[in-house]
Amino acid sequence: MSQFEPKIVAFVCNWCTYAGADLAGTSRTNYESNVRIIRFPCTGRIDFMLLLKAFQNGADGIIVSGCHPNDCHYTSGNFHARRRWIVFKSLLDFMGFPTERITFSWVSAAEGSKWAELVDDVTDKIRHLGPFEDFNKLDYSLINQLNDEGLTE
Amino acid sequence: MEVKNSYIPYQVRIADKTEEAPMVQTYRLEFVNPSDATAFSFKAGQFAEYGVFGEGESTFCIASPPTREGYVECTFRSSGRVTKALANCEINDIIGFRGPFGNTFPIEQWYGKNIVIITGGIGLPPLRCVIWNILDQREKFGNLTIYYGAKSVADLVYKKELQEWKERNDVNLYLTVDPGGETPDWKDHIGFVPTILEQNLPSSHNAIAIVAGPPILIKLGMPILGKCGFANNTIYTTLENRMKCGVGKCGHCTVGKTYVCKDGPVFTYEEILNMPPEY
Amino acid sequence: MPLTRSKPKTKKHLSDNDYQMEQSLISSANLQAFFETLLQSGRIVVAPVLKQSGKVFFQPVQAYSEVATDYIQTAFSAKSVVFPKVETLFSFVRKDGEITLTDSLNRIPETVVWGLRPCDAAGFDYLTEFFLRENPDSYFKTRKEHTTLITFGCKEADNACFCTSVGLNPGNTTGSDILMTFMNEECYVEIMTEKGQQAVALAPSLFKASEVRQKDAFLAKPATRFSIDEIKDKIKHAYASAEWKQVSLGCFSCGACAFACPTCTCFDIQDEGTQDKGVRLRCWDACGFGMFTRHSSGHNPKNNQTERRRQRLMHKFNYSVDNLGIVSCVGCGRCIRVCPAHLNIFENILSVTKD
Amino acid sequence: MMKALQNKVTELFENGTITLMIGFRGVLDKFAIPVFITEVSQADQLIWTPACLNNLSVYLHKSEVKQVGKIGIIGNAGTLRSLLQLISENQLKELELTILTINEQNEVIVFASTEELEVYVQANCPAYNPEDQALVDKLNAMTREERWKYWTGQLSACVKCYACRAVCPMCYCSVCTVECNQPQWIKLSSETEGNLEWHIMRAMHLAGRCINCGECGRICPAGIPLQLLTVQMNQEIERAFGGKTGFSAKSGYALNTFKTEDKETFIR
Repeated sequence: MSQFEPKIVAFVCNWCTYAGADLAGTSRTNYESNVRIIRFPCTGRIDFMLLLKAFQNGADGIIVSGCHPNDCHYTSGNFHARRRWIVFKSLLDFMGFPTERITFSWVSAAEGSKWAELVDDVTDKIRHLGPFEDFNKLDYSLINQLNDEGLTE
Repeated sequence: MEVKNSYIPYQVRIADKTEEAPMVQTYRLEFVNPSDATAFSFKAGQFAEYGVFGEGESTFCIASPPTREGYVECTFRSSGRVTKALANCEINDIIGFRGPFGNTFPIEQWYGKNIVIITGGIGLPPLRCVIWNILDQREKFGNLTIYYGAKSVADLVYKKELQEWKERNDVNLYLTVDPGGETPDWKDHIGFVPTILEQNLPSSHNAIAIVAGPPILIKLGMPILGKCGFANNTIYTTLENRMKCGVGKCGHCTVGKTYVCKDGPVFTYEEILNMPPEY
Repeated sequence: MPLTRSKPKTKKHLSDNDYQMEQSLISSANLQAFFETLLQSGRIVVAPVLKQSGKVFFQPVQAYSEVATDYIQTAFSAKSVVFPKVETLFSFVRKDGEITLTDSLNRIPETVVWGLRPCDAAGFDYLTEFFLRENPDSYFKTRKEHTTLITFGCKEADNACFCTSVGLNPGNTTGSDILMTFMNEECYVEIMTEKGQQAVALAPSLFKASEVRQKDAFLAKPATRFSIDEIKDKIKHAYASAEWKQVSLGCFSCGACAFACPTCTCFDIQDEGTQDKGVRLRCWDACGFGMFTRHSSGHNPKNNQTERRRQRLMHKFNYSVDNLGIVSCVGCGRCIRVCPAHLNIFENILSVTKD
Repeated sequence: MMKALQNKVTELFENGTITLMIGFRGVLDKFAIPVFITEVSQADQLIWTPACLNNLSVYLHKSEVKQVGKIGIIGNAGTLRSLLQLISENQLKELELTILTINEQNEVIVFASTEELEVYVQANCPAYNPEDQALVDKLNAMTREERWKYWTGQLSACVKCYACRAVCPMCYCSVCTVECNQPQWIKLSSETEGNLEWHIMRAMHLAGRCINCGECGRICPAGIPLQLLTVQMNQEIERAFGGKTGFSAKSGYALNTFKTEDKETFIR
């Protein structure tokens, strides 16, 4: 049986992590090719809905990465993003979403090797976790199926 | 008895695609399987739901006359999600077509009468079907007067056909553009359609009138026709309301107790008057 | 030159039920056995279930123990069995320029709805009139043919119930296949249709013959709030009443009343998926929403809450009477209980029709 | 106590401070229904009972209510905190309306200034009600899979009637993301996946702004305890960034400011 190859989607900021990934490429460091990179002007622009959309369209793991604090090209984009990630991660965790499938990180333009390591780590972790099917296994019954287990008194 | 599922569309292929005005397209559609083409028939004034699978459905009138066999045409402006997806379709793409829906203009009752048509912007396509229907059997009708205007010269739809109608001697066409929309070599009228109508009042003797287009044109045009002697039941209009199902079930198009898709879209001014002003 | 238009065929009033077939008796103990026979017959049995939130919902059940017993009314009506909140009209696949459409009309299961109230059953009767009389809806028709309705008369009513004001009563049989009324230790069973007979025929031994009995002593007596005939002709000229603004100021423009209502039939058609593979869905919609009538040009014929709430009440008590000949409200009171502001439909009707 | 309220409102009408009073009146001797009083004679309809739970501040966004002129509003604990949060989000100018409440000693209070309102709210209104706190703690004690099963089970019953959005005073966007269909951010159908997306988006847009009046969970026709989502959000924000919502007229909004030294443990 062919080994499960996870689909990883990376939301990266253009000035630091994208440049870091570029550096990893030009310096010929090879790393897992499961990652699909989406470039954003800044981590502050990465909307939490995009992460949900990625999981819905078949992503098994997500990397969100941008400039280190105080390095942001727009001075405060990553600070806003950090607050948003703290709140969003706690909401997903509270709703029982497997938040270990989302990895947040800071990768600067000089850290090509850190980027390669990050992608290898995440791909390896997701390969163990297996494909993300929680969304497809949701019940589609036509009649209201409100089930209550879990919070019984 | 076998109930026809009114939500499964015919599959139609885009045979021709012409750009009428900025963001306004006309599609000529042919049925994919011939048995649909022979079974399909419609009358002037009816509309249909044109759907792009995966995006949704939109409602426009059938713009080609029933006297022309083998194809249907529709004209639309791309403003919403579905119409933008429709505009991106290429020739030979397959889209969904559900219809014909709604009632019709009583063209048979107008034999021998003079016809006055007042419309604006993309209100012309539903009436183009009526105009060609009349021109294809021109001898059965009195004289035909058309008042048509748009925001600017570029916004006029069916430019070739407008030219053709101008040259015909059995049609007198008042063409106008809103003030400021004219181009240097524009020779026709300048002004809003209701003002041009007031400057050249049509005679109401043995005549019927059709007003269609944006709600503002209906609300302004009808009283003017009333003033020059048109009885309320000789003025017709086609109402545009939000529609989804087309068969009088989904409730979007209601004006009072009337379902515009099932009881309309063609109404006389008399019926419009005793409907609540919700269109 | 009058245009061609279908004249509304007047239908008998909701409460006329001249097609009673036969009656019998079943002991309360045998009721559970009858329920289990229905379960084993392979049908999906939908019954009211009490939830932790204290509300009761219709839901497919696997055992008699799950069925709620002492409740007045469920939060949502059972219309989702025949008119689901989301229904796939068809699915489509586009492969190299060819499109194949498949609808799932042939895979609709046999369903029994257990524990309806007489007002819900009358709601099903209205839905059948609305969906099947003109341009019949094949999805509704198939689901309704596969559904058997077993109704229980109301022993008690709360102050939001007003079925007696719209020509119904807690023992009404309209729309039900079987109507059961608890009488001390037994259940008086009225079998109304062939479907009801087929259901009883699954376990005939549980039923005993019985003479026709009077039910009134065992049924609730909800107060009558208005006379429906008086309202029907007064509402004709209530459109311009100044009360509409005052009545709808409290309305939040949500869809709770329309989605809980057994007789609200408005829906939206939406596509999901991509242009290569997806589904066309029919989902519940409500005239209370601002987007319901908004044109893509932004023009909205009903752009404030007064007009939308007026549309809802006029449709139920006036337009439905003109179009189908019957009032499309069954007086179940769900819209009062479920409304976040507890707007009261019969109080509003009275205030807009007072001269 | 209700007589005192009615007299105070009559007095406010007579000295011209208000031309519209938003309050409660009793209906069917069980429900308390919001009422909009424009004449002095109607003031005797006003009641004040434990059934007066609606958060009336949501009506201040309705254009039909705003054009009536000088507005008076009577508020329970949730309403008062919402008014403070709306003032801090510049939706209400300082005291363009007359705010009344009734305290435990059944006295009618009319707030002269926002500071007086802040003092009263800080003294009398709890941030979270105990039952929600207990349910949130119980949910946090469950394993991830159990929480996922619980929330997807609950949200499968959501019919997208949007009552939770309609009753929320903080949901005042002119065009909600749900109504945008280019792109279709949130699936329109009320299947579980679309409901999950909708409620995650709603909770995120209310994080740090919601004042936990609990109306969304109380009025949900499907009985889903939606208020737990925003109680968890606000407690997380309080732990991570400090500050409570709805207790000051200048509390601002946690997610549109930042501190360089915000702490977190999961960013690599």
